[in-house]
Amino acid sequence: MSKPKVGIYGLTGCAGDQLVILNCEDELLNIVGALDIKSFSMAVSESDDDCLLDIVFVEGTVVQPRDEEMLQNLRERAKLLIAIGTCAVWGGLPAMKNEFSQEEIKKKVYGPAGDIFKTTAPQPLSSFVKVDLSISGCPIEKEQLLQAVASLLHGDLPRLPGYAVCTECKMSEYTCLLVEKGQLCLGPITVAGCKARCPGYGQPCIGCRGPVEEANVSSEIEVLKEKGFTWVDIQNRLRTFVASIDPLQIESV
Amino acid sequence: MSKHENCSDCQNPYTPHPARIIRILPQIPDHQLFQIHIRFEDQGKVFTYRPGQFVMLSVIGVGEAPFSISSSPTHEGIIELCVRRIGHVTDALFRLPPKAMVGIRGPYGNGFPVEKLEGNNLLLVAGGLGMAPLRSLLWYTLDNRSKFKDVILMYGAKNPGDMLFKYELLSLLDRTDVKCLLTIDKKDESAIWKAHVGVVTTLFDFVDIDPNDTYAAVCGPEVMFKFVLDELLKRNFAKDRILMSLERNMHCGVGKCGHCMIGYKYTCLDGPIFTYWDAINLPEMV
Amino acid sequence: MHNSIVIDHICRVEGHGGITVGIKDGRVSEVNMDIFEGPRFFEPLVVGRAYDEVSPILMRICAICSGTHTVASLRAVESAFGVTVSRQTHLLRDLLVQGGNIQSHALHLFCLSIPDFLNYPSAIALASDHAQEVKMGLELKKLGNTIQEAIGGRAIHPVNATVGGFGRVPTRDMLFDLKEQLKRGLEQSLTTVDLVSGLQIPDFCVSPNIYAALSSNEHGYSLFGDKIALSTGDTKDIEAYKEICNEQVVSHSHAKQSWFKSKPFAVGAMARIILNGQKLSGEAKKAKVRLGLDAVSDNMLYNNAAQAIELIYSIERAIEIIDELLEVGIREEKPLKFRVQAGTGIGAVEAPRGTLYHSYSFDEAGRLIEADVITPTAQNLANIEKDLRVAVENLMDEPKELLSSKLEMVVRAYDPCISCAVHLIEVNFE
Amino acid sequence: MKIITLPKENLTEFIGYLHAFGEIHAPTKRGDKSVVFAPVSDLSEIELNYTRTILPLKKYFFKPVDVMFNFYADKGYEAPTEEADKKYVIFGVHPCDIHGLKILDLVSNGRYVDTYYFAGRNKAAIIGLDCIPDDLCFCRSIGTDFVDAGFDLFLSDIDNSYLVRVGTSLGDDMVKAADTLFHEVNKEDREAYKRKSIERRKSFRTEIQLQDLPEIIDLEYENEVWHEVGEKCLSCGTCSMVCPTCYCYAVFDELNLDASSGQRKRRWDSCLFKDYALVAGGHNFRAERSSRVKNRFFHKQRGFVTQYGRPSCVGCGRCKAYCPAGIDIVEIVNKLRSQTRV
Ligand SMILES: Cc1cc2nc3c(=O)[nH]c(=O)nc-3n(C[C@H](O)[C@H](O)[C@H](O)COP(=O)(O)OP(=O)(O)OC[C@H]3O[C@@H](n4cnc5c(N)ncnc54)[C@H](O)[C@@H]3O)c2cc1C
Ligand code: SF4
Ligand code: SF4
Ligand code: SF4
Repeated sequence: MSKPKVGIYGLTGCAGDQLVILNCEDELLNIVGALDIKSFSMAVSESDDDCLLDIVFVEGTVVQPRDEEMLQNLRERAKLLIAIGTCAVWGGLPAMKNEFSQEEIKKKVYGPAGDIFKTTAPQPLSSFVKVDLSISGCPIEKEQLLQAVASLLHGDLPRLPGYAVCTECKMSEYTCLLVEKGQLCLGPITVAGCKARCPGYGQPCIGCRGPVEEANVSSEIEVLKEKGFTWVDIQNRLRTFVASIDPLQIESV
Repeated sequence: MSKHENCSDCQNPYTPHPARIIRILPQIPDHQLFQIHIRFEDQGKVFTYRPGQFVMLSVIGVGEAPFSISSSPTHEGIIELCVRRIGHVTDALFRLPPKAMVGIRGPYGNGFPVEKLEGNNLLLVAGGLGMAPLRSLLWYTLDNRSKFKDVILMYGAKNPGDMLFKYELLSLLDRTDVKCLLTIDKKDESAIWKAHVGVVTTLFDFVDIDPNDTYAAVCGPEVMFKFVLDELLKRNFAKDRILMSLERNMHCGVGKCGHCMIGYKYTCLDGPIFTYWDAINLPEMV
Repeated sequence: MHNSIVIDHICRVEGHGGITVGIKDGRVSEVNMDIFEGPRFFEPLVVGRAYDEVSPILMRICAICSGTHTVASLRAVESAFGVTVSRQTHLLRDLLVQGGNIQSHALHLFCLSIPDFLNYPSAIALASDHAQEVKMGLELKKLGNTIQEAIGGRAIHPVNATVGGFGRVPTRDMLFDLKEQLKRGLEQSLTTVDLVSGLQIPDFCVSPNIYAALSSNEHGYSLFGDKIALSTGDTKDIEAYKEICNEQVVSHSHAKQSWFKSKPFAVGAMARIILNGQKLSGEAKKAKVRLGLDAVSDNMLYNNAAQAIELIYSIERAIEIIDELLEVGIREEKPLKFRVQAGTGIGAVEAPRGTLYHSYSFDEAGRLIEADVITPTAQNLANIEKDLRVAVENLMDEPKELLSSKLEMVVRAYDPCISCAVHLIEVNFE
Repeated sequence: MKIITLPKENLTEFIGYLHAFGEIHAPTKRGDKSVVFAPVSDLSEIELNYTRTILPLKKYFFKPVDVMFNFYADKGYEAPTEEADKKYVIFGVHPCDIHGLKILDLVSNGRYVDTYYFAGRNKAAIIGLDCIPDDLCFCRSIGTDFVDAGFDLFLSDIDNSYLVRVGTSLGDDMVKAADTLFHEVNKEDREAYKRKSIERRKSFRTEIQLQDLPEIIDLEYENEVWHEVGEKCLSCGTCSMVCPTCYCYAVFDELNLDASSGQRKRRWDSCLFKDYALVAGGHNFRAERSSRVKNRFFHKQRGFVTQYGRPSCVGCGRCKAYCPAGIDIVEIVNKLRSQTRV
C-alpha cells in the first residue's frame, strides 16, 4: 500500500495539537516514515499546498475569513478531514461566550485601529465543512492521536470513547471531587479520553475535551446548584470550551 | 468456594481460530457472501453447527462482529457468511485481499430447534438480510427433505436489485419439493421481474397452511416482523410455533459482556432464535 | 534588484506570520512582519472569571510555553492576594519552568533551527542523513516534556499547578527517576554544544540591540526575578513593565509591538545570557565561553547558541532543584489556603522566548476585573523588523529565493511564538 | 465450620504471617475521606474502620481495562505472556463485597468460562471483616449483611478479639502458620458474638422490601419514576463502575503503529451509555436515558432474580454514594411500591 498523503494545518489556535504530534518523540520518526507528509508548516519548510491529500489534520478555530478560506480549500483537497483539538471540534477558548460582542471586544483591544481587521464569530470546523473525524482535547491526547494514525494506516477510522470523564475517573478509583468534596467538576458531562487527568491531580474537570454526546447539561446544572455554586460560576465553567453550550438557553428550557 | 477450580482445563472462549476466506461472492451492492474455511489448530475437530447459529468474526486490527451462518451444516468443511457493509468491521472485511486470514469463534447461539421441526410443515418468511440465517435452515431442510412435510419460502426485497441469493432462489422455482415465493416491494420499470410484486405479507394469499402442524421461521427488519406476526396470528399460529431471529449489540457472543441482554435472556446464549411467546415475555420487545 | 519581497508564510515557527518588504529606488521603504494568526481576545474574555479559572484559560495563549504562562499567571494571582508560597512550591514551579525551557529550546534547535543552518527543509529531512543527532534532539525534547508531565501533570497546558501550590506533589521515586534522566540529558546537551559550535553563523543582520531580561537577587542564573534589567543600564521593577512594553497597534499585524524609549528591544535566551550570563556556573559557564557569547553580540543569529547554553543551564538547574528537594525531603503539601481580597498583582517569568508578564486586578470576591498579558514575541516584533531591514539592506543584490530564506532565518532565530503574540492586549486609548 | 479467636493485639503479628501467602491488599485511606483496596505492608496502613471502598474487589479479577490477547497480521492470535504466578491476600473484605464476588463467580461460570476472571480469582485469598454500616447500606434487606461462605477467613469484632471463621483449607493453613496467635472459642466469646451480632443487626437502618419486588417491577414498567430518574441521570457511568456486580464490558482492538499488530482489550462498560444497545444500521434499543436507567435497575432486581433466583444487587450503597445526581435505588423501590399500594 502506498503511503497516505497527509497535511497538517493549523487555523487560529495555540498550536498545542500540532505540538502533541511533535511531542510523540519516540514515535515521530516512525510516523513520518509511514506517512507522506505534504505539509506541516510548524515543522517543515517545504510544503505542497495544492496537492490532493488522503488525510488532513486541522487544528484551531475559524475566527477570520482567512481561516475559513483555508478550511474550504483543505476540504476540497482532502479525502478525510480530521479536526484535532477542542478548538477545531468545539470552538474552544476563542469561542468562549461572554457579555461582549466580537466588535466590542475588537474595539476594546485595538481601539479605532481594529477596524482594519476582519474577524468573525469563532466557530468550530463543522460549522463550515463536513468533518470526518473529531479528536477533541485541549490539547489532544497522544495515545488517541497514535491510535488514530494506526487505524488510518489500516484504512479504518479509530473508535474513540463516547462516555464521560467520570467513567475513567472511577476506573482509576480517584476520590470524587464533586460528590465528596463539593467541587465544581464537569466530569459527568465531559467526554473521556484523558484518563481523568485533572481529578487524578485533585483538580476538578474543567471540560477541556468538550461534552459527551447527549450531555445532560440541565441535570449537571441542578447538581451544581444543589452543591451551592452560584449561577455565574456554573455558567462560566460551562461556556469555557464549547461554543454550542449556552447555559442560558438550557436554563430557560 | 465457588471459584472455578479446574480453570487450567478451561478453554479461553475469547480467542478466535484462524480461518481463511476462500471465496467471495458479491451479491447485491454492499453485500457479499464470504466462503470461509476454518482451521482448527488441534486437528481432528470439525466445525459443526445448527442452522440459525452465528459466529464471531474478527478482522485483525479492527475488531469483531457477529454473523449468522448462511450455509447449511450439511455442507461440511466451509461456512458461508452473507455480510452487509455497514461499519468498521464489515468495511474492513470488504477491504481484505483475496484469501485473507480472519478469526472465527463459535458457533454460538441456540439455532433453530431442527429436531422439533421435523415432521412438520415449514414456513420460512424472510425480508432483506433476514434471508442470511434462513438460507441455512432452507438448505438444511432441502438436504434432509424426507424429514419435513411441506416447505414454503416467502422472501421479499425492495426491488430485484436488492434480492440476495437471487439466482439460487430463482432456480428453486422449478423444484416441486419446495414452494418458493419471491416478491419485490415495488416494480422497477427498467427491471425484468416476472414474479410477484408487493410487500412480503401479500404472499400469504398464495398459500394454504395448517397452523397445527406448521412451524414458521421469521427473519427480517423490525418493521417486517410486526406485519408478518399479525398475519400469522390471524391464521391461528400458536405463539410458540413462530420462531424469530433477533439482532442485538454483541461484544462477546458467550453470555458475558451483557450487551445483548433482553430482560434476563442473553440473545447470544438463549437466542438468537426465540419463539414469539418468549419474545412477548421479554421487555423492550416488538 | 527587487521591488518587493513577500513571504506569505514563515514555516517552522509556531503560528502564522509573513514578511513584506517594500523597496523603492534601491532603498528599503518598509519592512513588515505580518502576523495573520487570527486574534483570540483572551484578556477581555477572562474578565469576570473567578481567580482560579484565570490561569487554566490564559495558559492556553500558547502551547509551547504553557508551563511558563501558568507559573507567571499563578504568581500574578498570588501577588494580588498577598500569598507567598512555600519554598517547595517555588522549587517545583522552577522545575516546571526549566522543563518547559528544555523542551522548547530542544524543539527549536533540533527541529527548527539546526536544519536551517545545514540547509535541510526539516528535522525529518535532516534525520535521513543525521539520524543520531535528530534522535538525540528528540530525546532532549522528551526530557523537557517528562519533567513537565511529572510536575505539571501534562506536557502542554499543565493541570497540576494551582494557586497556592500543587494538586499532587511528585514522589521521591519520581524525583530520583527524573534525576537519572537529567544526568543522561546533560551528556546530550554537551554534545549539542559541540554541534552548535560547528555551525557557521552568518553576519548579515548585525545591528546594535537593546536587551532586556529579568534579574533576580539569587546568586545564580535564574528565570525568575523582581526587576527588569536592560543593556542600556536601566533597571525597573516588574511593576513598571509598562514603561518598557508600551504596546502599540500596527496596521499590518494582529499583534502589537513594543518599544523602549522609542527604540525596539530584544528579549529571550540571548538577552538573558548577555545580561545574566556572568552568573552561570558549571558546564553552562564553559559552554558560554566555547560558543563565543562571552563578548556582547549584536547578531541575533547567535540566539541559537544562547539556547544551547541555556539547555545545559536548565538541566543543571533541574538537577540542583531535585537535589535540594530530596535533601530537605519532599512533603505532601496541599495548596495554601488564603483569603480572597481585592488587589492587583504582577507575575513575571522568563519564558523560553523572553520575559513574560501577567498582570491582574481582582475585586473583593476574587473575580477578575482586568488582565494584561505581555508575551515575549510581542516585545520582540519591533526588533525583528529592525533586523529584517538590516538584512535586506545587506543582501539586496542576492537572488530573491536566497534572500527570502535568509529573512526567514532571521525571524526563526528569534523563535517567535505567534500564538503568543496574538493573544491580544488591552490598551487604553485616551 | 472451624471457629477460633484472634486477640486484637495479635492482629499486627498475624498480618506479618500473611505475607507468606501472597501480596497483601487491604483498605487504605486515599485523600481525606476515601478508602480503596491497595497493597499494604503492615497493619498501620490498614483502615479497619471503613464503610465502603470506592471500587469493589472486581477490580482485581475483572480489571477496568484488560488485555485479552495479542494479534499479528501474520501469526494470528496469541495469549498475552502469562503474568507470574503472583498470589494475593485480600484482607478486610466486608460481607456485601464477598457476596458481590460470589455473584461474579456465578456469571463468570456457566457454559463458557471467563478464563481471565478466574485466572486472577483463583490466586486470591479473601479475608473478610465485618462492617460498620451507614445510612446508604441496605444489604440487610438483600440478605448480604452476613456471609457464610466465599471467604478463606472471616473476622468478626467481639470487642477485645476477633472471632475467626475458617472457610477453606487455605484459610486453615494461614491459621496454622500463626498457630500461637489464636485461641479456642470460650463461653464469653460465644456470648460476645451473639450480643455483637444483635447490635450489628440493629445498626442497619435502611431497608427495602424485596419480596414480590419482581412483580411490582413488572407492574410498574411504565411508571413515571423512570422518566424522573431519566431526567436526572447524567449517563456518567459511575454507578456501573463502582458496582460490585456490574460486569458488562466492551471489547476493542488497539492497533500498533505498524498497523498490523496490536492487542484486543476489554474495558468496563455500562448499560447507561448511549451506544450500549445500538446496533448496526443505527437502531438503538434503549435510546432514551430513562429506558437505560430502568434497564440497570430491571436487570439487577428483576431479570437476575428470574435467572439466578436472587437479585444481583448486594446493597452496598455505592451507586447512591457516588452518583453525582444522587439517584438512589432504595428511593426508586419505595416510589414504585407506594404507587402500587394506592
Ligand atoms: C446474531 C446476529 C447475527 C447477525 N448476522 C448478520 C449477518 O448474517 N449478516 C450481516 O451482515 N450482519 C449480521 N448481523 C449484524 C452484524 O453483526 C453487524 O452489522 C455488525 O456488527 C456491524 O459491525 P461493524 O463493525 O461493521 O459495524 P460497527 O462499526 O460496529 O457499526 C455499528 C455501530 O455503529 C452504528 N452504525 C453503523 N452504521 C451506522 C449508520 N449508518 N447510522 C447510524 N449508526 C450506525 C451502529 O448502530 C452500531 O452501533 C448479525 C448480528 C447478530 C447479533
Ligand atoms: S471527580 Fe469529577 S470526573 Fe471524577 S467521578 Fe467525580 S464528578 Fe466525575
Ligand atoms: S479532566 Fe477535564 S479538564 Fe482535565 S484533561 Fe480531562 S477533560 Fe480536560
Ligand atoms: S452514577 Fe448516577 S448519573 Fe451516573 S450513570 Fe449512574 S445513575 Fe446516572
